[in-house]
Amino acid sequence: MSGPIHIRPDETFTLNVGPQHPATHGVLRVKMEMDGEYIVKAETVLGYIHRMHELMGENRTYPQVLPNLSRLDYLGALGYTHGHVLAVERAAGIEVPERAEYIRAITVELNRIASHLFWFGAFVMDLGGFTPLMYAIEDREYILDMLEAVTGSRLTYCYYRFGGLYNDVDDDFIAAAKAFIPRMRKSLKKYDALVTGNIIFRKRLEDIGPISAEMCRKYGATGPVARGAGIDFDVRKNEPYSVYPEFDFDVPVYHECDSLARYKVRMDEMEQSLRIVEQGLEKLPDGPIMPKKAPKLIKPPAGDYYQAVETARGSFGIRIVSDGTKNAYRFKLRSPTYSNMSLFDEACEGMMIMDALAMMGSLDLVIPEIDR
Amino acid sequence: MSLTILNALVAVVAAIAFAALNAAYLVWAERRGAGRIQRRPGPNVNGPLGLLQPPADGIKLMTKQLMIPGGADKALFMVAPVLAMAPAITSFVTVPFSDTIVAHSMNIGVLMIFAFASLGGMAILLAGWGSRNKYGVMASVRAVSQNISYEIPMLITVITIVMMSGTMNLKELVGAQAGGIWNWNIVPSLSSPLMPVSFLIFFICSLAETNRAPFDLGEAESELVAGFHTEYGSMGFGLFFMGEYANIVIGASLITILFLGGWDCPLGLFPGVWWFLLKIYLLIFSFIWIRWTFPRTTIYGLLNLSWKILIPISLFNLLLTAGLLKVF
Amino acid sequence: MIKDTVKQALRDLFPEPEPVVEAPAVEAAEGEEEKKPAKKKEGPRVNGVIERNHAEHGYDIDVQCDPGELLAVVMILDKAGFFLESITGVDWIKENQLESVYDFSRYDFDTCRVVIRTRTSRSEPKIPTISKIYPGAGWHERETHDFFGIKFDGHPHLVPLLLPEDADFHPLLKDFKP
Amino acid sequence: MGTQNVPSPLEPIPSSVVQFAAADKLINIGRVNSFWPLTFGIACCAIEMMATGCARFDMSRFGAEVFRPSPRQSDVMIVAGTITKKMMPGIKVLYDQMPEPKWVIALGNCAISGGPFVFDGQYSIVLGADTFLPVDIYIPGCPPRPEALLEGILQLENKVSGWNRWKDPEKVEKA
Repeated sequence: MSGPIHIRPDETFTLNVGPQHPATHGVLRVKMEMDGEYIVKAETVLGYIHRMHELMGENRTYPQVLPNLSRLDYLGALGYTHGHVLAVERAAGIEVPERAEYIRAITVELNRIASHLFWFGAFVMDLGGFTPLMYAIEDREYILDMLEAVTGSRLTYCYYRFGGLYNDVDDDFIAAAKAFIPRMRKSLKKYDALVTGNIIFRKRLEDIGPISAEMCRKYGATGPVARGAGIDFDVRKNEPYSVYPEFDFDVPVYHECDSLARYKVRMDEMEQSLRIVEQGLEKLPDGPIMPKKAPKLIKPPAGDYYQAVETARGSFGIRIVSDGTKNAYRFKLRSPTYSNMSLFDEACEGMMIMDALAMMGSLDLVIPEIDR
Repeated sequence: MSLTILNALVAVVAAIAFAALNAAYLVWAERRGAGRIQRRPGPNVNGPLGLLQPPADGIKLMTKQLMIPGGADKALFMVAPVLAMAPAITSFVTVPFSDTIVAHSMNIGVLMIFAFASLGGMAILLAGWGSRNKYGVMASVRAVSQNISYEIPMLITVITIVMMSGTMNLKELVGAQAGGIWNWNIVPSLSSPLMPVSFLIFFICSLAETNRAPFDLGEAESELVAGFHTEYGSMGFGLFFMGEYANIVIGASLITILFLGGWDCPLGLFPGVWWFLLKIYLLIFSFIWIRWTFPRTTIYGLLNLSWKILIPISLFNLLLTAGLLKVF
Repeated sequence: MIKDTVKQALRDLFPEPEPVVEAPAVEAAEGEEEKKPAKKKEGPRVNGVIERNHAEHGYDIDVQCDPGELLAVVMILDKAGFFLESITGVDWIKENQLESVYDFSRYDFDTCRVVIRTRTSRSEPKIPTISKIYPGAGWHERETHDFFGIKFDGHPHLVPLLLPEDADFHPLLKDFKP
Repeated sequence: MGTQNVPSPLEPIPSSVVQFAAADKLINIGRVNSFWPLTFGIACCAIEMMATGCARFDMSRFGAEVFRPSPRQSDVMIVAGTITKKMMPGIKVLYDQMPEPKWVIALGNCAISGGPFVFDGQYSIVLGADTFLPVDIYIPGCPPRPEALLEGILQLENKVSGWNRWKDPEKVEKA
């Protein structure tokens, strides 16, 4: 039911879904040309949280930039540090022991579940339901406790080192993770009953915010936004890296291209991540977590290297142009939300403001990752 | 003053005190209820069980600076909160808490309550328009269209009940339902088989009338910042808050009077005011419960629900009852 | 495989210089790779298509072209169904050149990452925009313009995206002083 | 917490003419028990602020869980995240729109001093909220734990009304 019945071009007013707005979950501003409730034209203004991580990548050595990556997207921070570490290992040719690879995969998947849970709570809060946010963040707190015991921080982790990990995983982490999986599956069923089965919720999302596969390709959208439009693209399967080929998990793809499809993709992904964590815990080999001759000073040979990683929001890429010194010559971060959000201006034309904000919630935005 | 004026004065002051006290402690009940539903304690530190929370909120709201935004229409801006609060409280005058406790039992009690209820919708329009804020205007336009489109099915169901019991005086309405649960209006009788359906329609409409979720489009927090009371600061916002809760109590008491037999006890033994209060608070808890479980509907979904579903059903029910009343 | 068809199509664009063909076999010995960059050091890279080993560099085909031919190359990739990953600017201050690197990738399972590099002079950098073919490039180009000052002529709305509206400085240039 | 040594309002401040009558004390305690924060998260600390508002750490015990989106109805502005030069005028406008009495909590290192993003080439962030806002409570951490935010709120309560909700454990042992 979207699309304007009649647009009177002369009687539009501009509405600022401004830097401070409950629905933008951060400081994103969308200047909307409105005709009543319908959006005639939208223009996104960014830069309100632009902290210039890329210049910091140039005037600091590789290990010094590690903490920056987790402040880029603080909901799924481990995925981003994983990308950075893999990129430098590929550039400098560092070997990573088997156990470290497995622990990295387990912690990245746990962090992906935590990020999807937070998105789920914030998304349903956008649509007016406040209670699922509390349940989702309650479950997320269990994951944060587990990860905090191992990494030391709740949100902005600095756990991976080039070639391995900061410290090893102890038994109560493994026990807690094993206990967490059945409890999480039970609450996933509860979310289905409470939210997915709810008719008001389905009516709010069915064929709202259609993003077609062609629009995804034209704007470079990846991750759940593309998988909700029928594109079977997941970097873990298309360009396998780390130990993901050893896990068998499938990539949920829905073809309806609307907000409900993107919602279902993320809910099924939580189940798949649980399967990965389960298999990871079973196959966890022992052994060292750092290579014997871990290079103290990392100086990748000249040339440029690209590494793509599947984070909770899409394919996050790092391009390191190195000139052989210990600082990167150019340190480019390809953030998935940047491309996912770039299609918002064209996608929300003619929609009502309620549907446009519901669609923005289904894009799962983290603003510092857009502005970098 | 003669006794009757004194009587009326005491009764009106008691009704207003009941409404104001209820409004304050319903805020506490809502936050505790929401806490219970969301697995968290809710305010429990200020006073035993957090009972001193509403006075704290009240003091804070009263002592904040009252801001009138530049360019706002001063008169409308000041009148709107008062207009939201006053009708809700004055309609307590005709609510019969028990056969003896009633401020002033008028013969046109039902008509008076609905006349004041429509004032509430206008107050929201004045608030949104007066505060000269884009979000406020959009929210008030939505809220007024919602109020109007949900008053119609509500009035049609009330007409069926008034037609059945033949009176508009609330006390006689309750009297007609006396004597146990099978006499209540909610139970389908020979002359009006569709009574539970009209109870449901009336319940949905009272939810929409008081701008409560899942129909809280007027105050859509996550889309239109804070809806029509975006520009309202301290006591302006406080009055809207109390007006909303007074409206909830009025809605709940109307449902109990029209459908659940007012102060009548389910087994017909010893009716009294406590049954009336028990039913009201059960209904209010269900309002709170609904608010914290359902997301918000869309504006077109809401209007379709009213125009395409509720109004046809309530009209059909009206005609059916009219026909059957002739027969039995 | 899509990689060969694309490589062939791109090669037709650069008929004149014999493209430096790196050992195409994937299991290129490590030594081979080491020797290769050493040789590339002396002369600036000639326009052409080089096939890279994915495990080593992270992409498969590396194209160098002039700003003029950029649109033609991007048209080939668009027809072949690639999507634009990102546009990166690099400031080669020693060679007094600004380079803009285009990353393309594919959605389906025979992945083939293509990198297109164009260089322009540092004094007045000018590169044609590709936002007519890939609307998503609009934001990437505005950001590269913010950080490097490369003017993408033909861009509908070349206004600072991440920097404040009135920003006139370009922070990622090597000679940038705040 | 970084509460400067502001003399507690209870001791008679020599320069102040007004002695705190009991009414003022009651009003302050009323204000203190219902801080309504402004929904204004900028970066990572906003996630910890929301976690504090949620089930496990529950700000609502202190009557502070009503996150009002509009500045008109909020008392405390919790600056949670990095303040960029582009965002600074926006924050100033939000602060001016809040009715008196209002307070500011600087949550996290970015709001206190620019945090991990301060380096010589930095052109885009403001070094701390106190360069343009009167900050009452500083809560260090990157991001600070939810308990730190709760302690910050309790310190703000003590600072505003001089009234302590619970006896200070150290003082109890000493006594």
